[in-house]
Amino acid sequence: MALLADIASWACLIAGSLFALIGAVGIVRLPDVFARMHGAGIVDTLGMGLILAGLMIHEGFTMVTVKLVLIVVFIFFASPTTTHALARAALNGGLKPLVDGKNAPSAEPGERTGGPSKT
Amino acid sequence: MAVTALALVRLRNLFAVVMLAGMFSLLAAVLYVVLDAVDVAFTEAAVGAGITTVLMLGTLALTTSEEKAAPRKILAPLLLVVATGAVLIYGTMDMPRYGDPNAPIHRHVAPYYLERTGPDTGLPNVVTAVLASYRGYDTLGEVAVIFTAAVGVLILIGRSRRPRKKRQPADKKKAAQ
Amino acid sequence: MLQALSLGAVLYGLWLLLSGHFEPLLLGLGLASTIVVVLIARRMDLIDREGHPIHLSWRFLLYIPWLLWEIVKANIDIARVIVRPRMAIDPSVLRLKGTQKSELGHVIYANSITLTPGTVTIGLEEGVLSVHALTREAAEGLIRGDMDRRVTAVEGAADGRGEHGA
Amino acid sequence: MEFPGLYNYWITIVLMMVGFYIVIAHDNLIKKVVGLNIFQVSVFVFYISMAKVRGGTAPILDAGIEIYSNPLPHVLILTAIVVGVATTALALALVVRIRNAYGTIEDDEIEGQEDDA
Amino acid sequence: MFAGASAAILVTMALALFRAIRGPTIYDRILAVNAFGTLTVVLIAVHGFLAGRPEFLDIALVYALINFIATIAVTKYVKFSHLGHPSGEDERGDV
Amino acid sequence: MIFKAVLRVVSKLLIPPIMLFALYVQFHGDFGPGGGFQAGVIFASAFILYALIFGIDNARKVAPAWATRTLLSLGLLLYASVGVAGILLGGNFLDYSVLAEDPVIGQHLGITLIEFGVGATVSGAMITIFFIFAHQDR
Repeated sequence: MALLADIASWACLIAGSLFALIGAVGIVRLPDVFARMHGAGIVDTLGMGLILAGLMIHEGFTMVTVKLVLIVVFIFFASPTTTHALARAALNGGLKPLVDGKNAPSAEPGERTGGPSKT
Repeated sequence: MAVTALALVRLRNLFAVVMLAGMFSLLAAVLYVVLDAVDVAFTEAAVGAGITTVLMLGTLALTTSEEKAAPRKILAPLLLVVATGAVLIYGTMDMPRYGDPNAPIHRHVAPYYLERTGPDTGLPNVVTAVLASYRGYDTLGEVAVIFTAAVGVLILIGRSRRPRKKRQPADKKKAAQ
Repeated sequence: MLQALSLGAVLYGLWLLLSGHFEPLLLGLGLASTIVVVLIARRMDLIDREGHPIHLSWRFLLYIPWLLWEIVKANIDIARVIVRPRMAIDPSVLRLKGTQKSELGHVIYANSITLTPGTVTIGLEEGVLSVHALTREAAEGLIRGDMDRRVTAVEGAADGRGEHGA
Repeated sequence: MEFPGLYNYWITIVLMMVGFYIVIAHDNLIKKVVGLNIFQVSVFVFYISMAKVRGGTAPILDAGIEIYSNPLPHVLILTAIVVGVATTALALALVVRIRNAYGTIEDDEIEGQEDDA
Repeated sequence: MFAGASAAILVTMALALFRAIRGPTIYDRILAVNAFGTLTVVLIAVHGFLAGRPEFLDIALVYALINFIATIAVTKYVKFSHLGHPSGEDERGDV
Repeated sequence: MIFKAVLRVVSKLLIPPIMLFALYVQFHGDFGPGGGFQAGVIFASAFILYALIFGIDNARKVAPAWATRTLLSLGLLLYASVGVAGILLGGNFLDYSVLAEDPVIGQHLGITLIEFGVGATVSGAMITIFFIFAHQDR
């Protein structure tokens, strides 16, 4: 059982580190701000979440785990909010998202005004 | 960390400077955690990244966010800095080694604090005990300094700026002449 | 009033979770702190159906696992895209209409979209969301409207009584 | 291990000199304040690194731990950081005030105006 | 193991730092600093385990919090060049 | 609603826990890292967040100038009066052992009060400074 928990926590840590690295590579490689946000999103969600989850599994059920859970919850609330604020600021600052002209689906399929309303 | 600091030197855009200063403070806090100073890291976390950045931004908002020109007189300061640094590094030759438990600093009052905190105050956090109890006078002074600084800021820019704003164009004209 | 009480209860629970010391002094201080915070929050006008949405807590708890699974799937997709030497990205901006009734529902929807890598909400105006999608798959996943339906379902029971957010 | 035993001081000194350079070489007052902050942080790091004892842990008493780092520098720096932010605020207030009085925050331009007057 | 994770985080931080220094636009820098802050939180948490005294997660929690507030402040500044305006008084939208 | 939805809702959710966390840090400085200095700053940052999201004028209504200035002064006063209380009870200035029958409890009480004074001063100072900086006209 202990072995199982160890393996799980290691797997989480490795996967989390990997995702964080990939996200950072994304932050460096992607072409514009709006695209880089997705890279940062990977770091913020799965990278951070998996590493902290690995730590939680390692720790078992104690005060430390409670605090780790609080950190994760807080970041899950805060991260999209800051990303959203940043995106709005960037739009406001005159940056236009880079869109491939020929295959941008924004025109026809994106213009979904109805949606499945449930009334 | 040094890279951040060096980048700080180069950047002209003050806004980026402030952002990098925030990052610098983050790195400093990580360093404090590594060096076992959790209380200090806590303070740096709360102060350095948050409040200082916000205050700097407030100042930038009130003034300007672009440095006018890169410094022209580079050589003399650089020489001075390198000389001072060399002297200081020479000075460290006599310092105790990193992490040496027999360094003078660890032999004076620290063992007393570490031993007596438990029985005297019943608190596990020695830093708090020393801060508030053994060195209470110091902390009183620090609190007074913070109070004074807040009052000073109040006096300096606390009042409404409106009457002074009118004079500003005249000042600028004078500067242009 | 009910919400203030429940906020107080939640905060006191948070205090107990954080504290881990159960001495009378600290429990009393915790109670005092909770009361102070609730009073300040009332002064700040934070306690309403948006600031403390107790009415959708249970459904929200059911929503979280689904969202987490979506996040994991999307993460793997995007990570694969980034790692590939020739990044097969296809950024696009689409406009979606959220079918939620209150602004709170819209916010949950927008944040869920942002939290899923590959899609970022870059604007939210009166229920119309502008979403920046990194890849075509991510965009199509959103257009299918799965998440939209689920968030609406989370909000489901919220209407009926006095609506603050709308 | 003679040589690497001192590297913490050297890092400190490099940081300190960077801060010093910013303060003396740049004319912009906000940049000077940032430089002072870096200088300040380097002093903090210096103190904290002196407090570290090899094999020790943070000075929060716990059963079964024998070696703690020195708490005294931590106390000094803890208060110094908060005082530092208060004084930074004061300095920034002065900068704002100077901007209002002179219309610029560049040191040489202020001096130029002083000479004109 | 924890050492490996912290090494990976450090590399990630270096990459984010690169973006923050290079960043062609202000927004790139903000984004990088935000990611950097999150990584710092994780690094502090991992270091607690590495050093064997994981009780100090309060610091990481404070970090997450301060990072959020600082980023909001920065975006607000970027949009308005002023911290004081209430959001939404002007028609340009707000943060 | 004049404010943008995402930020408003999230900050409404987060501000009360932030303030509670600040008070937690304040009163648990004895046991783990934390104490008055940190707590004051975190408490102030909760107010700063509120001011950023809802506007400085609304924040001023919640925490008027006299309130923050009183807080600022009261903290220092509390600190000093704990010291004076030590003298009155027969000890030295800032000697907490005489505050209670048992010296250890006296010390604990004294430290808690002192930390509270520090926290009040720091949070008052930070809120005051922030409001001044944010309230300026350009």
